[in-house]
Amino acid sequence: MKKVEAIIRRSKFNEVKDALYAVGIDFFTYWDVTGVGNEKESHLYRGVASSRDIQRRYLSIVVSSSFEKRAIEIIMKAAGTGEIGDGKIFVSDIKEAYRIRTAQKGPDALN
Amino acid sequence: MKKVEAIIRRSKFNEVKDALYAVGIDFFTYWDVTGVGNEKESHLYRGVASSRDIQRRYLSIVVSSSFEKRAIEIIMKAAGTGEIGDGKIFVSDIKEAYRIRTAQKGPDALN
Amino acid sequence: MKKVEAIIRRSKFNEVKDALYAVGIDFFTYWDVTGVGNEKESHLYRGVASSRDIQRRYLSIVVSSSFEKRAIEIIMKAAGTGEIGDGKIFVSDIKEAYRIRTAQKGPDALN
Amino acid sequence: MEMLSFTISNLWMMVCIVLVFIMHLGFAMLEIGLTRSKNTINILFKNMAVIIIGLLAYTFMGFGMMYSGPQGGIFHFGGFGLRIPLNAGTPQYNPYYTFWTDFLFQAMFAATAASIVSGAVAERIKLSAFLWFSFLYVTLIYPVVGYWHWGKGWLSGIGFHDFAGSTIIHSVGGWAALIGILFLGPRIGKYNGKVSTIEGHSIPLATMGVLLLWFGWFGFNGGSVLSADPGKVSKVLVITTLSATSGVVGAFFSSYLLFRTYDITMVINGILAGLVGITAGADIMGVTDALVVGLISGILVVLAIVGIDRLKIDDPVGAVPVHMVCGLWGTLAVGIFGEKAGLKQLFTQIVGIFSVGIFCALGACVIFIALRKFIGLRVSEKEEHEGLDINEHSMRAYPDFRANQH
Amino acid sequence: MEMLSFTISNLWMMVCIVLVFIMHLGFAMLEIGLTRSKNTINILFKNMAVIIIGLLAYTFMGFGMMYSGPQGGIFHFGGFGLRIPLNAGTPQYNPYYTFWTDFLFQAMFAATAASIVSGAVAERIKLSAFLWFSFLYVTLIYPVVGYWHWGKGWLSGIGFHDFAGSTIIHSVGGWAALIGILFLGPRIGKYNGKVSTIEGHSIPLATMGVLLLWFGWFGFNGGSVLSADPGKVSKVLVITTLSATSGVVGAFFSSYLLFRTYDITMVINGILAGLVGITAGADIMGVTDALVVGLISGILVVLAIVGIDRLKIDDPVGAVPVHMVCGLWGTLAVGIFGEKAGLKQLFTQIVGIFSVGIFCALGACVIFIALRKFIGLRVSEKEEHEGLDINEHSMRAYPDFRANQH
Amino acid sequence: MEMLSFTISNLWMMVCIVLVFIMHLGFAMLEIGLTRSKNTINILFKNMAVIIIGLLAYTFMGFGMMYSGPQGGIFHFGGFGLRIPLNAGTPQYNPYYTFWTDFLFQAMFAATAASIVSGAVAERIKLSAFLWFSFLYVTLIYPVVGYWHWGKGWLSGIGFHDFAGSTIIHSVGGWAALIGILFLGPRIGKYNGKVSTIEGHSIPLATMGVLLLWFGWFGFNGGSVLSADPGKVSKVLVITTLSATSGVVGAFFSSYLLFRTYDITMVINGILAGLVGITAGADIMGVTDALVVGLISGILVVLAIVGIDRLKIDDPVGAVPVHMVCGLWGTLAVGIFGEKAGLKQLFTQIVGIFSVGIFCALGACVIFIALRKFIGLRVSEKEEHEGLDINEHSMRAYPDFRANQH
Ligand SMILES: Nc1ncnc2c1ncn2[C@@H]1O[C@H](COP(=O)(O)OP(=O)(O)O)[C@@H](O)[C@H]1O
Ligand SMILES: Nc1ncnc2c1ncn2[C@@H]1O[C@H](COP(=O)(O)OP(=O)(O)O)[C@@H](O)[C@H]1O
Ligand SMILES: Nc1ncnc2c1ncn2[C@@H]1O[C@H](COP(=O)(O)OP(=O)(O)O)[C@@H](O)[C@H]1O
Repeated sequence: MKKVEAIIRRSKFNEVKDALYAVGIDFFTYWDVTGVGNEKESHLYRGVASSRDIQRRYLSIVVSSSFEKRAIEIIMKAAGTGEIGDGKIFVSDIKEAYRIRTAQKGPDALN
Repeated sequence: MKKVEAIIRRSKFNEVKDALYAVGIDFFTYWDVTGVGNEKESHLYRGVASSRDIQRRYLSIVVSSSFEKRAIEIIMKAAGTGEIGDGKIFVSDIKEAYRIRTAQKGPDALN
Repeated sequence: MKKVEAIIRRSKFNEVKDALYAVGIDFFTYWDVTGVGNEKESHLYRGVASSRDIQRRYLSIVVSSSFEKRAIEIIMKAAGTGEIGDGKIFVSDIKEAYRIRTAQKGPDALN
Repeated sequence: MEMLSFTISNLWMMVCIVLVFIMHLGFAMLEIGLTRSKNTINILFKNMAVIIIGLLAYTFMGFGMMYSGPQGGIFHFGGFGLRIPLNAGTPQYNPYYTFWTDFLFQAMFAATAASIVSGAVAERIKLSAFLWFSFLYVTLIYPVVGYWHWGKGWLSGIGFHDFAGSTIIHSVGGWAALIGILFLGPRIGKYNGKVSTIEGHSIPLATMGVLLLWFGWFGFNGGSVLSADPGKVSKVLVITTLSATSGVVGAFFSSYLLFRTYDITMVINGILAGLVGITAGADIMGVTDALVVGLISGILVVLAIVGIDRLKIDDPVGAVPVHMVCGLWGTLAVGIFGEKAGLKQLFTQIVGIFSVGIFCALGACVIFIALRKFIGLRVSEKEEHEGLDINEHSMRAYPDFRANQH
Repeated sequence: MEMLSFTISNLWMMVCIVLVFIMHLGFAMLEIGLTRSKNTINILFKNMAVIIIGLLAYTFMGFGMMYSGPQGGIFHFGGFGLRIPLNAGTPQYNPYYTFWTDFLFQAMFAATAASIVSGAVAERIKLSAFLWFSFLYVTLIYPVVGYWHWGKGWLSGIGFHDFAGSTIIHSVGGWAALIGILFLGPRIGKYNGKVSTIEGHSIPLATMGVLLLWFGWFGFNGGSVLSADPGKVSKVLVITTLSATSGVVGAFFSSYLLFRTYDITMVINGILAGLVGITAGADIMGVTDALVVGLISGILVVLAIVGIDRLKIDDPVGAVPVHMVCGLWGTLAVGIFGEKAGLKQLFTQIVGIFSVGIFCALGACVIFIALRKFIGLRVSEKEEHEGLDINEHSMRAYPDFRANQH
Repeated sequence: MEMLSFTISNLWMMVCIVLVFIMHLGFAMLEIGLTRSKNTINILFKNMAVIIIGLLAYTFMGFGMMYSGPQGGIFHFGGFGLRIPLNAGTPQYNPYYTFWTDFLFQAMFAATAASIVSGAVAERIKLSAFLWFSFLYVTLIYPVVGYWHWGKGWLSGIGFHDFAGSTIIHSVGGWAALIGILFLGPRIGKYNGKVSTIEGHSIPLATMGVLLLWFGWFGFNGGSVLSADPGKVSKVLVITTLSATSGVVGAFFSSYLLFRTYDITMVINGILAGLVGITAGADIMGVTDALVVGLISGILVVLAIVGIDRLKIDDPVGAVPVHMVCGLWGTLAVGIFGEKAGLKQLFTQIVGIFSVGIFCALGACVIFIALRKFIGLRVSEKEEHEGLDINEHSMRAYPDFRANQH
């Protein structure tokens, strides 16, 4: 199993979610993070300009290895705008997965 | 060392925490996330019903490999209700761990 | 590639960030988490004392393997105070990385 | 003696000015409470601007247009700026209040009419378009309608009754809100395929807003007696309170029966519904009338919220149901309940409703068309997604809190 | 002349009505501020409902029960609905206020008594149980007690003194709060093994609530003079302010000495303590009396908060310490300080405290027992864990903010 | 007749007391809104303490020092405690208000002066140092200056005009704020290398605070007429409103021209600027004067905010620009606009500004030096990083929300 972690624009989240649903990936977990990278958010407060790190959404999707490619392709497509700040995808190994409710293990536990 | 990541109901957090403490796992990190999965939270706002992704708690526990099994069993037991939405546990490898304060490495750094 | 995850004091974040920038690590993602560990935050509310888990900052930095050591050293130095609660660093493998904007893969995608 | 009674009535009117003023805080809190946190600064900015624009526009033109015209007229231009009479501070100006009190009370009302629009068009209108709209509407439309009735123009001549402004204030705001929404279209994500919800980001602030509006309404209706007459004013306060109360009863039961839920946003809209509904007739209704008028207002507001949503008209705070629908209902109710009830009065009320409605709707259309042409009405899709705060104001309303943005 | 003085006093009373009204916003903000964000909508809903229930119940029965009875009596039923006298708006009804003013001022008070309970039972009571309780308590219990004293019933006959309601309002609410807590038991997690803390989710809103309550209290006590008598009213305002002030001093030093911390929730409870404590005797106390009464109130409230917690009585907002304990203390203080101080008066005050206490406590018990039987008092454990907002209202109070739920 | 007019004026003054009181809520909300959430409880605590300290200090010494001295004097000690005259509640004390009203109105003003300092020194001052400072400043400095002008001391003798306190209240607070900031230095992170921003954590609360301040200002300026004179009071309300309005215009356009952004914090500071600016001359300005004075105030406040920031003087809420700069400007404006305009008056105003400024600045310096020596002024670096709430109060203001702490 693989863990696909995607750090995307918050404004693209709904499109990514819909696209993942469309191929049957309707199990994942997400939260909001702050991204340090090329894109910044510029603020102007009481006459002083500053640039802040940007808010992003972090998706953590554990998929069976066969789904890995598909998930990545879909996210790349749905999250991209071509402008700086589209985000990253990182892939790593998951040794084991359990569904708490049923104690199922392995790929069966994923959805 | 293993990283045990558990995505559980927020309402079960205290029980899980107490259970982990009982076996001496009193070092971990947690945060709140949103879960896309079988369970949804139904809202009714100004006459319109909608279902929203549910708030969950994400526990990240790095344990020495010998503790892995115990941690998983305990979480399975304490977090379970038998109803849809009990959550998942994912296990992955950790190559190295450091305690910042003492510069200790490996399993010694974990607690 | 490696994922370096550091759980540090929030009050040390700016120093760590500046130190990482100084060696050219200006790409990472962070969020706030709650830490269960040796340090607690003591509260006193309406006459009752309690101790709460402490708020911490979680940094997730994916670096090419050659940068791993440097990143860890820098964080160790900038985040440390020598007092209980300085935090931890965990290192794990990343199989693949993608930049959404350009579809670049591998270490090229990291910055 | 005359001086003392002048001082007392003037004092009451000054208290009412202060109360009407704080309604602007009520509107601001209600509107931000029922919208998303990414647009909060923008809405606050609009609400602050509307107070200023309302007061200034009224100072420079509105007061003159509204109150210095001939009896029975249709339009009047009263010159620019305030014409301060020599007897401004004496009972010769008016036995119950000074020129200054008169002006300030009316100016606060004018600012209110503009505030109503703000919530309906929130989360998608361009700031500059909104500011221009408010300025033009308060300068050109509101004082004309105000003159028709309160300035002794033609509507007052035919016997139209609108005590504190169910039509003259609330429907004037409500019509502009409706036209604005129609021009703008719904917020992104509200009606893609099916009707979805965009929940308000702070129910506490919304609730606070409504209680502050109720608080201010004591001055709004209580001051509309235009004197401190003990019997009249205190009865108006009771009638106003009872209608608000039964507005909640109406909204609570109708929303519970329809959706089986205890929806607090419906309850607070029910309060406002009862208040708007009684505003036209608070001086001529009895206790039972007030309870019935309020009850129906409460039911109407729920039905209107649902109905408008079905029609894919996206009104985040319910401004149209509250101010337009209940404003019209309250105006009609004057012909059905209370001292003046009767077919002839009902007919007059309908004439008033239609003439004001058509004039305001047309006026709002003309202004919106012009603004669409010259500066555009709606923010870009990207701005709407990311929020107006960061895009139009380069700030965030709650930078210390981690948001669940949507 | 008579008419003018009537107009003035009536005007002051109307101002006080408006001030007392906004106390409901104060209660709402204080209560949500000191509880968790997962129950915020529920508490707001209860607070809004309580205003409506209080006003309506008082209209339909309470006012008649409380004010139309014979002198010296124990119970009186005044018929349903408002009996509007012919002289409702003239000085013949009362030289200082109209019938309408009278009714509305009293109705706002009635709604206040019910608000007090809401905070104490928060975060675990079923919404329907609370609504029924409020309705029954305001309809059946409060007007009886009110009649005893302010309606010229037996308590007023024996010389009991309770100026603006330390006993008649605050302890009436406080007793019901205490009984409610005892029936409900503590919130899950409050006393498992050891006493733990459940911190309020918004100290700013709690603080705002208390300042709004103080603001409203100027009307609560100032209006209880029942005229605009300059000397009396302005002295009452000073006395009230000084007691609130020294209430903070008492609460600050006692909490600092006990816990070595600057606890703002103790400070704001100290304000309320001082206000409740002086409410019984604000008309007959001097400056020093007020300072002492307030100081003791402030100390008492801290001791009571700690003591009640030790007894595992879980009162999230401190309603019992503030309204019951300080209400009783304030009533007693009339026999110890100020113009009426004396053993005989002290004894009369004790009689009043006990008779009101027993009647209210019994009444509350009967109602809670009946409700427990018919609809149940407490939400399920799952609902309490997840929060009442999502379970009873299908909404969240702050959907845009990421919560640290606990 | 005399009694009636006494009752009316006294009634108005009591209304104004209540309005001035709620300004403290306004200050509290503004200050927490413009600072970080980790210091919120600390700021609220300071604001609550300042009300109490202000009221008590004024009771024990201030009122006597300020109002019982001889004409034309420089310093007077009036004894401890309130000296209640025999005619406290009658027109013999004063034809327009009772002793009690007089005292309470003045006491609320005193508390206001202390509130102003709180925001400027926020997020880094030690709580105990601030409490001692407030106590000493309100006891020793403010009443002396107040005596000079309102107590008929030497400043009033030379014809200095300061209607409601642009100098006597606002600049007194503003000078202390400036000196406090200079002693404390900037917050960590504000000027490391370059000027950076530390954004306020709740723009809604800040905006609410300003509207509440405006609301209270109707009482602040309206009450300073010291009677209910219809012409005078109502004109003051209009003049005050117009200046606030044009203050926004000035702040809006100047900040837009400088930064090309719609900065709501500048707009709300513009309101306050207009209000402070007109406070000295609200009784003697005409409509156009008010508009011009407000406009300039609005421009000045923006320039001052930017200028002060350039000088690395860290004033989180803009207390110095608003209260000191606009307070001075408003005082000067009395010599330039309105009924008293003239070189001689301008000169007198300058004398007043300087003498008050020097006395206050020196007084504040002495107090701060003493406090620095005995208890220290600033929290430790660690406390400042982690927030004052958890360190000085062992609590968090918003424990249920996940913070983006910085
Ligand atoms: N090496 C990294 N480790 C962790 N997160 C990263 C890394 N590089 C980028 N990110 C995340 O991805 C986001 C997008 O990257 P950014 O540099 O802004 O744009 P782009 O990918 O288009 O160059 C960043 O805000 C940050 O959250
Ligand atoms: N493949 C996955 N990757 C990441 N998170 C997942 C995955 N599957 C489930 N989750 C998380 O687990 C939670 C519980 O899953 P859910 O489907 O609701 O219940 P159950 O596990 O009982 O079937 C989800 O809300 C989601 O946060
Ligand atoms: N085994 C672990 N797994 C995950 N997070 C951990 C683990 N051990 C410690 N942490 C995190 O590191 C933080 C710092 O640890 P703590 O025990 O307080 O101090 P120290 O590292 O100085 O002993 C904790 O608050 C927790 O968030």
